[in-house]
Amino acid sequence: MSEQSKKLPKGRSLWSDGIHRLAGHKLAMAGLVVIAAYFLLAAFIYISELCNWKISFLQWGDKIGREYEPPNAKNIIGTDFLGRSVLRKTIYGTKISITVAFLASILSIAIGVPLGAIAGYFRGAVDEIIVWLYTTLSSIPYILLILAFALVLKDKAINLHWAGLGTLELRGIASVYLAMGLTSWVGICRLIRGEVIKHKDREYVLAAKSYGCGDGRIITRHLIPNVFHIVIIDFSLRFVSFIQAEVILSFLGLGEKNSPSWGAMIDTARLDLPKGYWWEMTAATLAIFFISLALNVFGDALRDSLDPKLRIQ
Amino acid sequence: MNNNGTLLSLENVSTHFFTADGIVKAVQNISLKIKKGRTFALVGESGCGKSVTALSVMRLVPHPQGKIAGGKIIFEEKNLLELNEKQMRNVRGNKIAMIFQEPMTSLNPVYTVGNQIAEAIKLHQDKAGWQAKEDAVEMLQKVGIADSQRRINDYPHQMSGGMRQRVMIAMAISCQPKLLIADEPTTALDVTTQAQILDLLDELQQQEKMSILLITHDLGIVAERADDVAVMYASRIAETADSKTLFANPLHPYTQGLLKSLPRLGFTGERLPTVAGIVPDPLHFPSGCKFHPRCPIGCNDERCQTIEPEIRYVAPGHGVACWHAQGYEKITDKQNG
Amino acid sequence: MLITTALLVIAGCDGSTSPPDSNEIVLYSALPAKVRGLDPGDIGDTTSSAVASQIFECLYQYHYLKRPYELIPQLAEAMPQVSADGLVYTVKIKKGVYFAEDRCFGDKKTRELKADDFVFAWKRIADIKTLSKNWWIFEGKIIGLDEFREYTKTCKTAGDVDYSRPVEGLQAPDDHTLVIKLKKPWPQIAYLLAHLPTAPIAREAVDCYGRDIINHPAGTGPFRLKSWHKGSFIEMVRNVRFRGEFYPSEGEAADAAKGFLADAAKPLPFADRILMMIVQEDPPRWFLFMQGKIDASGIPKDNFNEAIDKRGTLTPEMKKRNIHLEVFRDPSTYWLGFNMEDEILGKNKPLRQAISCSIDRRKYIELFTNDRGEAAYGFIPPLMKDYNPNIKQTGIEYNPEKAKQLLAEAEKIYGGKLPKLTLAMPSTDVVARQEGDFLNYCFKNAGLNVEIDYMDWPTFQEKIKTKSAQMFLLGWIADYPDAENFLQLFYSKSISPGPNNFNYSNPEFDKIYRQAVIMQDGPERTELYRKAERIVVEDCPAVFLLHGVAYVLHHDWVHNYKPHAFGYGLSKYYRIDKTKRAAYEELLKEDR
Amino acid sequence: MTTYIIRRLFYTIPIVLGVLLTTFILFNVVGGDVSDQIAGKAASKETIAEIRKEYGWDKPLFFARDSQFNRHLINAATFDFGRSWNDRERVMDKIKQGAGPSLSLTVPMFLGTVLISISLALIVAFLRGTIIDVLAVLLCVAGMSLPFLSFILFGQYFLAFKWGLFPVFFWPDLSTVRYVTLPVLIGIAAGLGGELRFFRTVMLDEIRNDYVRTAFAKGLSPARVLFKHVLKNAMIPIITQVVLAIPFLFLGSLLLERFFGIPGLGYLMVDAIGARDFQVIGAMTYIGAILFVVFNLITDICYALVDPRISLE
Repeated sequence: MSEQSKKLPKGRSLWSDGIHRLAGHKLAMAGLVVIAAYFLLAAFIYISELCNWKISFLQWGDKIGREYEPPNAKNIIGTDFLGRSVLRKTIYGTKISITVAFLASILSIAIGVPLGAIAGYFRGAVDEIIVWLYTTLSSIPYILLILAFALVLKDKAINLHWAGLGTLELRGIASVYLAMGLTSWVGICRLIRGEVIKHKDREYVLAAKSYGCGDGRIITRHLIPNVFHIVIIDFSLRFVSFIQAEVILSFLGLGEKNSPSWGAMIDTARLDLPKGYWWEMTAATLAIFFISLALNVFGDALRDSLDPKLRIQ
Repeated sequence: MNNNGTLLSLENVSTHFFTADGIVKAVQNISLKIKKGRTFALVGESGCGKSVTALSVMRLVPHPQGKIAGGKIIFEEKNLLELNEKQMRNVRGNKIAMIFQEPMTSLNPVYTVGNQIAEAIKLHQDKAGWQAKEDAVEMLQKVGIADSQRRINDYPHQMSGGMRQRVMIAMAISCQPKLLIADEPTTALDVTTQAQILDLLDELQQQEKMSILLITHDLGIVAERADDVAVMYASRIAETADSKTLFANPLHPYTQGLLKSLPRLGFTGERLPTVAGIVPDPLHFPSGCKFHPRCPIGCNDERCQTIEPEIRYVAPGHGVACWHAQGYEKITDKQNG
Repeated sequence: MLITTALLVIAGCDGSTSPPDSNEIVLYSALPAKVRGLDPGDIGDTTSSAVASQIFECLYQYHYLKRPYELIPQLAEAMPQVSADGLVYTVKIKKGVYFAEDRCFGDKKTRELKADDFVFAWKRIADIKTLSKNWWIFEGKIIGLDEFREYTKTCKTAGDVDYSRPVEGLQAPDDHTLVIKLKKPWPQIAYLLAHLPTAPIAREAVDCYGRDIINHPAGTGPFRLKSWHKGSFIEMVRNVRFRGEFYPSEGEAADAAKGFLADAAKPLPFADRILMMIVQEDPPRWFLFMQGKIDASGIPKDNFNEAIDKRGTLTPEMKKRNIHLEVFRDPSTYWLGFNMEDEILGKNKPLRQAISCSIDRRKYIELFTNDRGEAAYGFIPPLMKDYNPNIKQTGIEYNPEKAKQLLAEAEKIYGGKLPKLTLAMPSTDVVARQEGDFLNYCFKNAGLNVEIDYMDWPTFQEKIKTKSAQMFLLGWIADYPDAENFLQLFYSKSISPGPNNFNYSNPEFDKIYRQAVIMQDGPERTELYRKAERIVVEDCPAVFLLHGVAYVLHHDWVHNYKPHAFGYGLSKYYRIDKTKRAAYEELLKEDR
Repeated sequence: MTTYIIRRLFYTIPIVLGVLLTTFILFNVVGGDVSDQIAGKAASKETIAEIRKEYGWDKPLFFARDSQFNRHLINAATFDFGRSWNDRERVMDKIKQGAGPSLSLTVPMFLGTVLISISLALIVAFLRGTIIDVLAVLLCVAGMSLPFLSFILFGQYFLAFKWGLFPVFFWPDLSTVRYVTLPVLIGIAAGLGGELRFFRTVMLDEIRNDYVRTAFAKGLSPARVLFKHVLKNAMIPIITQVVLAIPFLFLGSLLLERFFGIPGLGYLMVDAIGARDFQVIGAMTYIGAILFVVFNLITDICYALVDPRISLE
């Protein structure tokens, strides 16, 4: 509607405009707070482990009550089969789930963004190869690909001596986030490539070229910042799928085993549920539910405010 | 009240938009009358509310944000705002038709033009598919599309902008409406095509004896084609009169400003506003007369800054909303002309 | 047979709903894992055995009711005649035994069983081209068979192997006589002749189906395969050609009182049809049992509290539903094994003992078997005749304080702080994770730093075979009631990739073992077995955790349901009371 | 049209080769041979050597006439993947047997989800901004945020076992309709949120177009506008979403099939993962990719059918 387009305050950049709109979106802000809380919690668990702090609510391995105690005043969400606090396990599970999803996201961005930018910028043979690579990967059904990677990478040692890094042992969750990261960069790569192709003939790029910027500088200093909002949006929405994928991988025995994760808790609880021990399942489900909800709401709002194409009134 | 000769009258119609940032009063207390067989032009800068006025008549204000907040829209002695949705659908496209600014996008790209024209005919005239199709061919002929028998199977993307606008017009007149609302029908077209389309509208008006509500920002077109005019500014009518009177004796400073910017001869497709200042943000209208910040008189006048003038009729059929308009203060009552 | 840790899942056995033909008697059961194939020569897992044993028969079988377990003839006419030196076994085979009808037999549809079918089946196991998992049964035992295996290695393809090539130790002088000549005495042979892989196979079937024989079992058993929906269910029907067998007339003292003799001397089988559902997830299997769809079910660990109260009896809810509980000893032992070739563990006995001391067996049993397992101190389970109750004195008790002392000693030997140890778990499932959590809890209390490494079964096997697992959780369930089956696990000639996963090697033990395995059963041999066990326990190549106890719940309409530790083909004994089954359905309706 | 299809098929060759290379690297190079696992509990070195010979693992990986990679290509071209080492069954037979049950589950699930979500999306898009729309979006996001495993466990426990509304498991006497009903419903419930949200966005993008206003101005009823005008225009994104989902139908559902005893390909995959049966996983991956490539082509042809602006020439 022409009437509405006018009310946009003038003279703001895409970012400040987007952030302004976002700030006005109460639900999105609530989502952001929840996401931040989860991340801070995960970070806090890492710090406390690094500093060897003994914080009672992180001592998930302690026996604090009888086995399978239902939720009560003392243990708000009950205990598990060893009498350990389900609440503590749920809190601690944040670490694994956030770590897996975060590292997988970072990995997919680290692969997808440079490849996409290079393909879109240089075109030609480089583009052909990168497009072939991601078309190939995207032709393989995602679930099969991720399972295949997780399965094959599991308990493998990767020799990185040539890079001066020694041997990387893929224990536990390492294979999980590697599998997710190595398989999910396709989406972001495709988006970035498309966007870079659109941008590379814009005036500001031509201007940069005209005063002698190198290709590398143009890509890193000019193009990527201008398409980075796509990365952020993709990140927030993909994060959810990674958290959910952790559950499936745990069910298939490919997840973390040595410390609680939400996927492992749900997997455990599938035996508990039939006899009415519903609390462990519920706690993990809710933990996943809230961060997924927050990420979905926030991601949607982010997309609406940062991506003019997709803006929905 | 004498309704003889009046086809459509708007009485104190207000339309508001409820947005996340606040209420936008896009149309405030508008009243106007359209006479049978005549062309009524609604003029104003973009964003002044003229399109919303037209959509309000069609009851097609974008919902759910937009709402007609009050007033009456009397068409053929019935208040359109009191009709139920089904009755209203029977008016749309049948008795009141509308054509839009963007012929490029206003047609559905995935159906043939024939299909789209015939759709309205089938709906309102209860005709069988083949009959409707024959009618559609005839309509295309009427709007001057050569080889209409064949073109009827074309898709919109196979046609030029002018052709598409002709198709839109064909679709609009296919059910012989009493009123055709043309919302900036030529803005998106090049100059020669503009004239052709306007000529076509004139011609059809003669043939079909329909009234036209022409929405435009181009005073040149108004001068040439309209019988009656209303000038809108910031959701309200600033001045209304028959075309001759308005051009001869503009009373509102805004109208005066607009006319000054009009080239003496003919019309051009150039955008109008050369009145100093910018159109106010509908969320933050100025107090008093909304034109006062841009008005050579009002910007220094306290009354203009604090009290908003109502429209008053200084002569039969000539209404204006300005404290400083000639003869405005003498009239104390609102008159309904 | 290798089994994963204390997860005591039993194949639910039989069950029922209303069958399409109202007079037909149908057994319904649930299998907890998929069925891999029905070629007895290749079967190595319990689930496939549970199916194939209804279709195939061996020379001998275990008496259904008598305890201790006793062999009786099945396809054989009588128990084997053994030569004085114990090296030649002559077995008379029953006459008039026919294979179930199958198209591989051509127009006649069936054929009489001959001694040659055994010779063929066993040569087939020896044939390296068939890649049978069961070569261990005959390896080094029968004259000429090892040479036959060597010969098959020289053949290019499976088709080139000439089965008419004679094997001296396996002869069929006539159609109903089988002569087996041994390289050295093999007292366990009779048990193995009751072991499913030694069942006879018709050459016609192999010729006809080739490698697809896994899908076309042709046996002499009471049932024949009707349809097999892979991954879903298996349907078997009564074999009309079944030779005829009768329900046993004698049993243990208490059997008559329990009603196990009510059907004495009646013809077997009682059921017309068997339906085995494959239900790999615990929750639906439990739901099916509780809905009366299947007849019997093991109790998933987590349903224990629902089914059984603290004293080990059924809960009132279960009793109300007329559900019966059978508890029985399993010939199994579960342990935490050490890799004796590991740098750190192998040379450090105090460390191994410290680990042994740190594990609270009682708690383990309470948590994972609901207090119904028996703590193990040696490897021979109490079900075996040669079980030594005094092994407890040699074994190591739970004692975290002593564990700490031993650990200090171990560190002296190691010469510094011990590195992190790794315990390989054979499964990634929930129960394995819970066990891991528990063991880690024990280790932490004793000051041990252990990482639990969970892996799927194939990876685990690979680790063990390549000697790259440091510690591992595993168990063994006896194939036959002779402790030799356990002893061989510690024999130095069978270290990985053989069954000696501990890579344990002790010349003294080896000497006793070699001596004992060729001895006939008797007090002398028992003494040797016990002595060998004591040597192993002292060397501590493993922490012996518990001996298994199995639970099976079954509905009251299944009669003659007596648990059996070695038999698989037991469906023929079960009798279904259809009125009781209908009554249960009514009961369910009322509950709703 | 024919030339177009031929040209497109030509383009798919490098993709198929890429897929084959990927599966080969995953399962033959990284995954490696599993001969010790085949050999069973009492394996000797010679048995293992025999097995390696049998499965061709003694051959060089690349660069030889009889290399494993060549074998891999031939297998793929003839769709003969040999026998699974796990149960000696023909891999292709297993896949053929599994396809039917999988489809009987996934096709109704898919049709249900697509039809319901598209219809609801039209309605919700029409009511955009109202409380119904807001609620629908929140419900969608909530549905997407719950782990799938939780849906299954709660669904099976309450709907089937506790309340007896559905059979808890597959049963031979039951008609297919009876026992797939619950898994189908669970699948729809779990999948609806994401689909509905996607289609709503598509519809919203479409409903803001001018031609919708034109259609209303003609006096058409909302239903006619939505189902005739909007829907056909929204077909491009819908087709992309819908047609490209079809190859996945053949893969079945990993979790639903296992919990409800449907012997489909999802079930097969779970088993294969547990047994490290790379032949089955590799074959499934390859077939999945082939189907995807084929349906990608079909998608392009469908575009031309619904949108007169797209031509295949």
